[in-house]
Amino acid sequence: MGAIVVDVMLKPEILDPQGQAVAGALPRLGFEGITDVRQGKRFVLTVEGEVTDAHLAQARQAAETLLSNPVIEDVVAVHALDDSEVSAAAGAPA
Amino acid sequence: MGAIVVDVMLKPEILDPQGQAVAGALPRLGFEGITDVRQGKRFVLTVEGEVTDAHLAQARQAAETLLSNPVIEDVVAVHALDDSEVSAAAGAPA
Amino acid sequence: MRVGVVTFPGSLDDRDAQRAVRAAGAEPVALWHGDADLHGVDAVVLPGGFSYGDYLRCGAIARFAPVMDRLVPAAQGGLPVLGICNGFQVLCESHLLPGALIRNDHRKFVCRDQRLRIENASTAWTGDYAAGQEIVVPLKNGEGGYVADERTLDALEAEGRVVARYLGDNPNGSYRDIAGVSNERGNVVGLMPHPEHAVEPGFGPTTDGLAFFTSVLHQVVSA
Amino acid sequence: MSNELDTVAVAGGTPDTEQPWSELGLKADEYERIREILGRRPTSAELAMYSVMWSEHCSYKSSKVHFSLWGENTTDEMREKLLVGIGENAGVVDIGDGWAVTFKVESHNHPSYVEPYQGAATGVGGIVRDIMSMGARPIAVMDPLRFGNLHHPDTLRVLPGVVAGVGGYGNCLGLPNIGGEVVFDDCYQGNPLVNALCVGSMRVEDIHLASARGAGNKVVLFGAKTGGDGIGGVSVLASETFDEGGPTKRPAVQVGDPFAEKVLIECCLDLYAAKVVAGIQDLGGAGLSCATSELASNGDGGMAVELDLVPLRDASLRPEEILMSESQERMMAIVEPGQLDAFLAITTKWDVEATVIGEVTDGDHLVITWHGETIVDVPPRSVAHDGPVYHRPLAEPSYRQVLSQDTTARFEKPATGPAIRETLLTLLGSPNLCDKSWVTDQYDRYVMGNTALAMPDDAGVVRVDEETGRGVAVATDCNGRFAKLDPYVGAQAALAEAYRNVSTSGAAPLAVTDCLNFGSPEDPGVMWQFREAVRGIAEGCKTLGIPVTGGNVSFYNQTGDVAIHPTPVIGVLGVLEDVSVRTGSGFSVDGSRVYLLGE
Ligand SMILES: Nc1ncnc2c1ncn2[C@@H]1O[C@H](COP(=O)(O)OP(=O)(O)O)[C@@H](O)[C@H]1O
Repeated sequence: MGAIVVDVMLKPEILDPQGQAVAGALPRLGFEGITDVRQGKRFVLTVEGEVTDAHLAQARQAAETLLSNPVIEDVVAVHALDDSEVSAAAGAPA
Repeated sequence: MGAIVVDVMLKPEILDPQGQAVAGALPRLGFEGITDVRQGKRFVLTVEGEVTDAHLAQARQAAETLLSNPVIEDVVAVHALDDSEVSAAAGAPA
Repeated sequence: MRVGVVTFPGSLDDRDAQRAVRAAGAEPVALWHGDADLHGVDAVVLPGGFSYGDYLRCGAIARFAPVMDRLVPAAQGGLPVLGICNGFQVLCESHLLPGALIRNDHRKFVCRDQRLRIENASTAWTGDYAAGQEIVVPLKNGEGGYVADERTLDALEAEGRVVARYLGDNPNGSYRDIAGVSNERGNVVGLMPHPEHAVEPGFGPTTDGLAFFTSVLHQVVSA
Repeated sequence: MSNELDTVAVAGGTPDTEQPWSELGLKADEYERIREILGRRPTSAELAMYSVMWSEHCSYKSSKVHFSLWGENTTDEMREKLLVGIGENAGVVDIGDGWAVTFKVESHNHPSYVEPYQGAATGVGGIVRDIMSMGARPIAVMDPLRFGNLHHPDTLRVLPGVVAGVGGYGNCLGLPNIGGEVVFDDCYQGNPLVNALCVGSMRVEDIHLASARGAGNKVVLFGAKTGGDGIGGVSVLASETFDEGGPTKRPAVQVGDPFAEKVLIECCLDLYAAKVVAGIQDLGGAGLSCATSELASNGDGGMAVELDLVPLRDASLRPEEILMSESQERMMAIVEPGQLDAFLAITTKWDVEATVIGEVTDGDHLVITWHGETIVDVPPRSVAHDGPVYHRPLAEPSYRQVLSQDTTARFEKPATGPAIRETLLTLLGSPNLCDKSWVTDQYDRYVMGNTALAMPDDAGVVRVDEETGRGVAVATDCNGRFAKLDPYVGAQAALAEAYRNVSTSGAAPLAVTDCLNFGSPEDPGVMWQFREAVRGIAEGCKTLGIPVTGGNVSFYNQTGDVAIHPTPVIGVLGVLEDVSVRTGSGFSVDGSRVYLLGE
C-alpha cells in the first residue's frame, strides 16, 4: 500500500486566524524565536499497491478540485510518502 | 527568514470524520484509485534568520506540547522548509 | 458558598453559568483567565464557548492560561470542578480528565434538545440526581465527539466514571454514547451538553440542568 | 500608478497625469466633480477614497432620491419612540424602562456567492459591528437567505457553505440565532441572497454616535491589523454584475476571525462602561476611507491622520490600499486625551491592539499623511455624504402584463380526499415549505440564556432585562414572487407578514428595518420595482404607525440582464413588557379550541 501526501495552505495574502491564535500563544509559553505561524492542511491519501504516476496525477487533480479551495488556498505539495515518513507516521515523533 | 514545518496527524485508531468525508466524495468525482484519506494539520513556523538546530528543538517542543494533543495525535514530522518548497508555497502548485 | 466561573477570551456561556449558580442559591464569582488566583472559591465552573476561537484544537490554548496553573493542582486536591462543553475540552487538554473531544462525525455544528441518562449520581456535580435518571438539556457543539482508547473506555465504565450518556441518536459520534466523564475522585466532571441553559422556566427546554449546580452546593456544605 | 508617492503637492503640479478612475468604477462626470471639489486632480489615495465612497454600495447614489418617501411618511407620532433614525449605523428605539434597542439588516450577497463560507461569516461580522458601534451589546442575530434551485449542483456548494458560515461566525461570537428564512427559487441561482440581521440592547444614556468632535481628541484604530483583504471589494464585488467567469477585478476574499470579534465586543462594552469613548465607528465596507471621512463629516471640525501608523499584516500594502482595505474586526474610536490611558488599559486587558493614528483638528479638512507627506486633503463631507445622486429612469416592466394573465384558473383543484392528501404532502415536502431544521440545528439558539422563542416559531423573542423580563420580538419576511407580480403590494405583504409574526408572539410592533435586494438600477424596469417597493413599505409603515429605522440596499443582483425577483426583506421589531407571556406558534395543550381570525 502506498500513500500520497497533499499539503494545502491558505494563500499568503489571506488572513489565517488559526495561525495567529497559535502565534499569540507561543511567546506566553516561552517559545520566543518563532515570529509567525500559518496553519494548513495535510492529507494522506492511501492507494492500492505502489504509488504510480497515474496515482500522482489523480492526487494532483483531487488536490486542485476537492482538497483545496482555489479562492483562498494553494496546493503547496503533492508527493508520494516515502518509507521513512510512513514509519514516522506510524509512531515515533520525528 | 527561515521556516519550519510541523506535520500533525490523528492517531491511526482515532476516527477522522473529515478524512472520511473526503474519501467518500472522491469516487463520486471519478477518483477511483484512492482507497482511504486521513486529514491532518500542517503548521509553518517562521523564524528570524536561518533555521538553526535550536529553532528546530524549540519547534519540536512546541509540536509536542501545544501543536498536538498526544491523546489523539502524532507529530509525524518537524523539519526546515527547504527553498524549493518555499517557492512552491509562494505560488505555483506542485 | 462561592462558585467561580472562569472567563477565557472567547468564553460565551460564562454569564449563563453564573446565572445557574445564582439560581442554585450560591454566589457566582467571576474568575479571569489571566489572574493566577482562585480567590478562595469553593468550586469552579469552566464554561462553554470558543476559547481562543478553538482554532488550534478546542481548549488547547486555554489550558495554558495562568488561572489553570492554580486550578489544576486544586482540582487534583479535590476542589469540585465542572467543565461544560469548551470547559470539558479544556479539562481534557489539561489531562484532568482522560480522552479528548474531536469534530462531530457528521462534521456540522449541532444545536438541539438532548436526552441524557445520568449514569453516576455520586459525583460532586450529580448528587442531586438519581442514578439512571433521564433528563433533557440543550446540546450545542461542533467538536463534541468523545474519544479515548479502548482501555481507557473500559476503565471508565468499570469505575463508574461515565457520568452521563446520550439517549436516542448519538448526536456527535461520541464513543459509547458518552456525554460526560469524571476523574477517579468524582470531583472533576466534564460534560458536553449544557445544563446551565436549562435552569429557568421559559428559557431552555426544561429546568433539568439545575441539579448540577445544587448538587455541588449540597456536597460542599456536607463535606 | 507609479511607485512614486502621489502627494497633494505632486498632484497640484501634474494636472494632466492619467488616472484609472474608470477602472475604479467612477464615471467621467464623477471624476470631473472630484477635480472640481479639490480644484486639482486627486492624488491616487484620494481617488481610492472617492471611488469606494461614491460606489453604489456606500453612497446609495441610485436609491437616495427615493428615500424622501421614508421621511414623508413618518409622522411625529411614529417618531416618538425613535431615539436614532435613518442615517446612523443603525436605528435605535426606546423600548421602555430606560432600555433602548438597535437593529438592522444588511446584505452580503455577492461575496457569499464567490466564497460562501467566508462571505456569509463576514456578513454576520459586519452587521454585528454596526450594532456594537451604537453602544449596544449585540443580543441576537437572524439570517434571511435565498438560494437557487435546491437540485442545482452549485446550490450544493453555496447552501452548505453559507449556513456553515453564518453558524461558524455567529456561534463563535456567542449570539443566539433566533430566526431567518430559507427560500429556493431559480432566480437566485447566480445571485444567492445572504442577509444578516443583528439586534442589540443598551441603556438609553449609553447610545454612542459616529462623530469626531473636539479638536485635540485622539483618533484610535483598534482590533485586527490591516491586510489586503477585499481591497476594492466593496466597490467591485458589490457594484459590478458577474460575468460568466466570476468577478474579474481583485479577487481578494475577506476572511472572518470571529474570535477577534468576540474579544472586540467585550472590549468595546468595557470601554463604553468606563465612559472613555467620545465617538465610535466600525470599519466595514470601504474600511478606513469610510471610517475617517464619516467620523469627520459627522463632527464639528477636521481630522488629521498619519496613515503610516496603521498596524499592517502585510508590509507591502500601499497607502491607497490601506485606505481601501476591508480587513474585518476593526473599530475606530475618538478619545479625549485625558482618557487615553484608561482606554488603552482596557484594550490591553483584552489583548486588543490599539493605535493612535491621528486627532480631531479645528480645521475643516480630512488630512492624511504618509511618512510626513500629505497624500489626502479633502472636505470630508464631499467624500462621505455629498456623493453623486442619480435620478435614474423608471419604467413599468412589460413582463407584468404576461404574468398577470397567468392565473391559477389553469390549475385543476384537487377534489377528492386522496387528491387533497396528495397535494398536501407534495406541498409539505417542497423545499420552500419543508422543515428547516437541517439549517437551524447548525445555529446556537440558547447562548446568553435569554431566548424565549426561536425556530420553529414565527418570531424570535429575547429577554433584554433579566429583572423585569422586558424583551423584544423580531421577525423577517419577504415573498419575492409576490413582489415580482406587484412590488408595491408585495413589499406591503412582506411588511404585514413580519408585523403579524411579531404580533402573534405577543409583542407590540415598534420599528422596521429593511434589506432591499434588487437587480441593476441601470435597468428602468428594476428601478421602477425599487421605487414601488419603497413606496409600498413607506406607506404601509404609515398605516401601521411604525417607522423605518434603517436598512440596506443591494443592487446588481443579476446574471447577465436577468434580475432576481425584487426581494425587499422586511424585519419588524416589537416589545414585550415581560417575555414570559409570549405565545409560541404550536398547539401546546390537548383539547384546545382552534379559531380562525380575520377574513
Ligand atoms: N436561515 C434561517 N436562520 C434561522 N432561522 C431560520 C432560518 N430559516 C428558517 N428559520 C426559522 O425556522 C422556522 C421555520 O421557518 P419557515 O419554514 O420558513 O417558517 P414560516 O414559513 O412559518 O416562516 C422559523 O422559526 C424561522 O425563523
